[in-house]
Amino acid sequence: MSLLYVDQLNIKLGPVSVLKDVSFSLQQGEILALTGESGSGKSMTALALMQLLPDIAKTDGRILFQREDLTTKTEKELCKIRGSDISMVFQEPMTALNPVKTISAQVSETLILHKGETPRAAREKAQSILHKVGLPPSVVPMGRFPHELSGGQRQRVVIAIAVALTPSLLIADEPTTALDVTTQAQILALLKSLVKETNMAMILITHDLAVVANMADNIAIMQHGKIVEMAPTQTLFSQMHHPYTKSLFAASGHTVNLPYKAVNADNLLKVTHISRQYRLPRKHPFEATKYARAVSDVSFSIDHGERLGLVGESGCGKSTLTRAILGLDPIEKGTITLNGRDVQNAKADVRRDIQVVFQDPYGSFNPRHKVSRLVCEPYHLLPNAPSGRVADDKISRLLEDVGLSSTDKDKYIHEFSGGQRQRIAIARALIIRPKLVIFDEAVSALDVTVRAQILDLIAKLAAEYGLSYLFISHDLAVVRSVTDRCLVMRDGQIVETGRTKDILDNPTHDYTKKLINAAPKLPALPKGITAHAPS
Amino acid sequence: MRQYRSLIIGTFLSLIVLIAATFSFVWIPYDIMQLSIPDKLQTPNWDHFLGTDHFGRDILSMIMVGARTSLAVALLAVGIGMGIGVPLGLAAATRRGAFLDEVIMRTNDLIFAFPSLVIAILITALFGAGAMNAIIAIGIFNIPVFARVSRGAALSLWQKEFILAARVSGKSKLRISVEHILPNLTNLLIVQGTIQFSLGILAEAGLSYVGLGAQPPTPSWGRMLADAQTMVSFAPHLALIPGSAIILTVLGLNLMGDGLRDALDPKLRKSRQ
Amino acid sequence: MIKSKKYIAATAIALTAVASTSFAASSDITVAMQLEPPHLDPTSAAAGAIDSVLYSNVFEGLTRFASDGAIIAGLAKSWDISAEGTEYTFHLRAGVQFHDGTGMDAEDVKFSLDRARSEDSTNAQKALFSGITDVAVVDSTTVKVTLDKPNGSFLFNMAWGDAVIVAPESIEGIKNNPVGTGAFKFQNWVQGDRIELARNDNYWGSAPALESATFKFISDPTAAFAAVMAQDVDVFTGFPAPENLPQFEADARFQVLEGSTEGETILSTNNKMPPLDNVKVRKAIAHAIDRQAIIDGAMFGYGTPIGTHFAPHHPDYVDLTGNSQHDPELAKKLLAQAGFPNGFETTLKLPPPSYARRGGEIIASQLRAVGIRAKISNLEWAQWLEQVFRGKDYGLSIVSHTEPMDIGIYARPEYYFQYDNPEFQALMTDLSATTDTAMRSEMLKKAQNIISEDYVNGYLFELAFTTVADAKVQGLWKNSPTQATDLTGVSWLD
Amino acid sequence: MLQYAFKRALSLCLSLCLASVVIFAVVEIAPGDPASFMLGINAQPDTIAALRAELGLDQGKFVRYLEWTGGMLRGDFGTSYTYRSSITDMIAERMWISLPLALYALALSTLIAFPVGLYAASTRGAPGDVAVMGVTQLGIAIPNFWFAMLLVMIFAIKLRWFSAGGFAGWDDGLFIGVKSLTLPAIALALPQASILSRVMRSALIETLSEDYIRTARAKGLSRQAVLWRHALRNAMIPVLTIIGLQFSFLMAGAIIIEQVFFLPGLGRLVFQAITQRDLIVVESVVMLLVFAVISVNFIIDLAYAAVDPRLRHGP
Repeated sequence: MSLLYVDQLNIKLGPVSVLKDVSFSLQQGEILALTGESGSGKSMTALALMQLLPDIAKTDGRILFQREDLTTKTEKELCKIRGSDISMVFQEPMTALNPVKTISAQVSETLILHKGETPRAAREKAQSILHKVGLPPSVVPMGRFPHELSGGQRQRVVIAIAVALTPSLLIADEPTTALDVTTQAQILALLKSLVKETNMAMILITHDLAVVANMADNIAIMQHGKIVEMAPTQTLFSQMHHPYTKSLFAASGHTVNLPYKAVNADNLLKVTHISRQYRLPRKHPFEATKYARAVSDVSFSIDHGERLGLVGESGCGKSTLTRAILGLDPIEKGTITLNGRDVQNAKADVRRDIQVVFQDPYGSFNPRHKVSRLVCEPYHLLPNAPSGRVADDKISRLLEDVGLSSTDKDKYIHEFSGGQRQRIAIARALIIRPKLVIFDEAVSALDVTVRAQILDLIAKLAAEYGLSYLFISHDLAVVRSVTDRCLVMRDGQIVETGRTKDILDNPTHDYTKKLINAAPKLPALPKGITAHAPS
Repeated sequence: MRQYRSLIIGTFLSLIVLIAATFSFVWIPYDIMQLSIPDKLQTPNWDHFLGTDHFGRDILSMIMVGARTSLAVALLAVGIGMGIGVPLGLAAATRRGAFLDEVIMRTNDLIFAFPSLVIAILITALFGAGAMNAIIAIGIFNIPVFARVSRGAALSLWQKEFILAARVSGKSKLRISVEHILPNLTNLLIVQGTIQFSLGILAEAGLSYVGLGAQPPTPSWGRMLADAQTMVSFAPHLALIPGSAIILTVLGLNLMGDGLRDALDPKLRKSRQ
Repeated sequence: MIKSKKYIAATAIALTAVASTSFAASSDITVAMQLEPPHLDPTSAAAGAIDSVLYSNVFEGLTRFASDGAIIAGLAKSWDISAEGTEYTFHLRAGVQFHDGTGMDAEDVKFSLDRARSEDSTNAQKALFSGITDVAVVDSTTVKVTLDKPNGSFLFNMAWGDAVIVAPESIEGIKNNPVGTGAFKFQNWVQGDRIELARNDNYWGSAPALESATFKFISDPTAAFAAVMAQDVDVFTGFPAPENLPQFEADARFQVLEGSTEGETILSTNNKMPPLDNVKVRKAIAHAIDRQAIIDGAMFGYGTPIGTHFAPHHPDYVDLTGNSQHDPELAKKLLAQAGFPNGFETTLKLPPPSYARRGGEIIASQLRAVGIRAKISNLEWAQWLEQVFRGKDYGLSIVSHTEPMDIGIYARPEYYFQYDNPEFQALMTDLSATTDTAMRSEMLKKAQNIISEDYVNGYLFELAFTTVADAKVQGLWKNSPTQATDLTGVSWLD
Repeated sequence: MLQYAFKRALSLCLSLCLASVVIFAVVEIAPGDPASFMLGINAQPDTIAALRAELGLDQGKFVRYLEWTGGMLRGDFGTSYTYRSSITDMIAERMWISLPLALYALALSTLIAFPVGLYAASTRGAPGDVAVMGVTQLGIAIPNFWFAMLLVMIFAIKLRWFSAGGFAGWDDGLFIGVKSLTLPAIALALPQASILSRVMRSALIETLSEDYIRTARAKGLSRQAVLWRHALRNAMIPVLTIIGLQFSFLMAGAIIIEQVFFLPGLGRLVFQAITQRDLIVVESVVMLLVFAVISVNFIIDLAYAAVDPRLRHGP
């Protein structure tokens, strides 16, 4: 008999059906991956297993855990199971810990709660558990508060809480999504070793197929609240059946059709020895002010028609650099010129040559304006901006160029999906035909299939418009596919630069190597899965 | 429907008051300028639905005209608060951490540090009791409220990418404030405005109660309460009626404010689904 | 269990409330009044509240007011007046002691009078002493006061609270620790709440029945009502809310004393401000006013209508209310004759007392009926003094003139109603030089007629002085010839 | 932590300096002369001048400002114009009423609000929650002076459980003193309790939607346990803010309530002083109240840091 058997699980939130006939089972020591795009019902499944669904949820079906149906248990019984037999690790380590309690207290709490340990004994056990998840007291004292820890360390604390009582089942809901690749690799390794060590079962929920490939024994693909396909990992990779599975895999390994373009050394943007630092808060009032360097002596250039990538983990100085190039924030040293003219304190005639596409499709638009007004906002930079019919026509044409309909211009932004919004953002960036576009993590927030479409669009527009752009991303695969040349940035400095292909295939700098090794890889795709985006 | 319960009840109550106030311009049951001592202190009856006061005036008419005073004072006070506070808050938000921001926010803190009621009494007592000074006194304390609220919201908006996009489009901070920030504050300002409005009505009642609000013969609910105070023991309706009018109005506005916040806040709306 | 605990607590509270009130009887008394004295020196402030607590209880003058308003002997047991009427020789009582044990003698009298009339005096009624040219100590119990001219009201002036005898030894601390010669000693002052007095066992006169007295200050009329109803206080002098009096009258636990005061409540008129400088306009106003409605509406029936500036209980009073009968038609006609057929606009500035605030609303309504639009503004006393009294920036006002025998103010053209009538001024000069009672009476009657017929002010009513007391308290002053709460004759009925 | 405290203390001092200037300026430009007020309508001009000199009102404004602030630094507020006694003593005496009253009301308000807020938050959406929140809406809408009038009518005049007002003093024992502050404290506390319960409820509900609450639930904590062990402390920040605001409101805002119950507290003192143009008392009391507000905010800021470790090092 399996450890967990989910039988025909249906869940409705009010009128909305979020899980439909979900069935699967899980053995001791097995890792099951639940994967799918946002809204597919992955997380809802996890919450259903924990019986932590919202109050309005209506459950139908059975969840047999160690032969007992969790859906019929009382709250009191469930409290005994949660944390001791079934545990959960959540996505966002920054918010998953109580900010006002020490990590020791938060780990001990589970022990005190379920085992009735004395606070002192619990504390000692907590210490050994924290040690086990890679937080020895010598590195991270137990009295620390969550805000004093890095993201990876916090996620280790969350894991420590979850495995404190060696549960039979661990549910990890996107445990590494919020983390950098190098940290992600460590956390995944930790989870894997814990499973192995304690022989617990784990459900790993993730949108990232590459992660799944290296971790899971079985994979379940979810779409619209249903499991559309489920199979052992190797089997699934070699012979997938469901069209959605195929399209998902296709999108994940998607590369765009953007032939390398050699350019002559004709600088469009020239960044010379720029530095920018931030003042750190003083520990006591008479201390000398200390500074943190966000960007330190960075130089590079983008030529006309060049597509440059910038890779780096969070906090490496990418955004500071972007803001400096856009002329939004001042720099302390160095110069940034566009076509030989300084962008700092630049007038409209310089600024009109740079536009930007941001990461967050939801925060990039004023919700109170219509698309037509949103798209033509950069017209502000033109001395004789088109208006009336002319402008209307331009907007219509551009919307069609980015794959939307011209009638969309009279809609408000909330009527669009995330992918459509990114298209509108690109339209906005292109409307005044800038010489340089900055894509600031422009596809990071998108689901894989949508991401593939947007990357294709960027490639298409790059060809049609002859764009030069700076493409900033933490995702090496994406950078590989849409850039000619790339920079690797770390701690405010550029550590390696060169042709994208060369760098990614033969990295020279240790950091670049580490980055590439840490990135989870998809296995080779089976035949019949094209490398093109699903339409 | 259930989620809009507050909004519906609140709007209904507020509308009654608003209609009574507006209607009083056209018609009131009795002329309240005409005192009629022999008719004084009648309990509610068919001639006077809510009875008469110590001067023989019709209380229903007084309540209707008094609603006008209460609403006008509170509305203008909110107007002062918004008119001055919002631009200050927006300006402070554009220069986060800079001198201007510091000056504006420290001044705000300073005003907050003053005991509002005492200062309102001081202002009206020193510069003369009357509706205008009451408006100013209440209005002054609305300024930092609106400045703080709009600065806080504006600061988080300034972090939004659409604001960056507007800056990339070369728009000035002033223009962005007007074009992008302000429209996105309207919900918040409507909600805060409603709350301040109801607080304004309470403040006006308090000031009038100590004799520093609207001056006779202009009726005011607070002063009706003050006048009634010594007569509660033998004519309780004199205090109960204006008291109820204040409570229902403030209750209505508060419910409406809460309802509006729930209805306008997309975050709450989502969580309800 | 919880319920029964609550019950016990409630009962305990109720019991103590009853206990604390029933203890109060026999030898001590709690007297409440509306206003608290700003400080305790009757000789350097206008506040009537000081006299209300201290006059005749703690401080005494050479002469004093009796409860009927007559002037009787005080610290001076007798006096001689020279034939020309300019020399007063006071014979002081012997063996009188201040509360600090020092003796009261002629030196103290000289000190008190000289202090009041000196250059840097801060006496609010300095005019009372203006005629004094010299104060001489004849012997330890005899003082001779010389006036520059005969003054018929000198003995009356010396009875005022502002003319009480103080000692140089204790003058320094008088504002917080008053030391006088009266039947009660000052004990304690909890500012904002109460003043406590105790019987002076060395009192020269007959010993009072009370051992101690507490004056409590309750400015809020509601609180006043509640305090009396709850019997937290035994006596409330000058009860501020006449509307509540019928309830006390109907309650056997209480007695209500309605007495007369020296307070002529008038519609003060700025005689220099057009169109109020026109006697026809003033007459029109007088006829527009319905006195009885004001007394009923503002004072709930308490108060005596007056037609001139004179206390009705005074033997020389003339009833001139007929000069200003309520007649709106006549008022309109007069206005038309004066050139204001459509009325005019003026200001009505009101000080805080409820007679003024309520009366003001009623008068404004009555004036509106004949076309006069009076814009009401409610002022604090300080503002009223500034704007109306000193600044003369007003059209109409309502105020009660509580000083006794103050018709003389009409002879002062700079006084705030700015009435300038040489005939009246001459009459007043003659009056002060006249000591013959019959002649004085004639002159006073004439004076009353002049101001009534000139409609200097609107004459409304004589303020009633209402005291609510426990039914068992006796010996309280019914009338109020001056602001005082004389406790020397008060006792509990057993 | 130390730096945080130091920074807050510095801004406290600055605010006090500014406040003193503002207060002095506002009060000094006010029309009305204390000397004329005191001497009444029959006073002669030379008498008034003599009194002005005696009060020191004939000196320049700047000199008087310096004297006033300098005195305050030494703990001496000067001498009242009308009462002619030490303002420090007057304030000290009234403080013994205002402070206990404020604390009493605050304690009542907190004691009512905490359970009510907790109850409402834990039964969110249930009839009990709706009913309790309805009552608090009403509580906020009721003017406290009107509520005070009702309390006097019912408990003092009809039932005669409490005295209608006045303050018996602390000399006769704690019970008597507390008793005479009970009705005013209730009148002050109920509307405040309504506000506080609502804040408490919404802060708790907001906290309950945080990720770490889910973590705690996944640990096996029951809803109640989560509420107590995790939500409560995190919800304290907004609640503390309101408690701080309420304390300052209760110190000064009691002015009308003190009027209704004729309590000789600070509020009554300042009200009386305003009407009597006892400017120096007005200035001093307002200054003291500002000082109280600012200090309470300072304490609240420190309390934040105690509650939330993230603030201990922050800017």
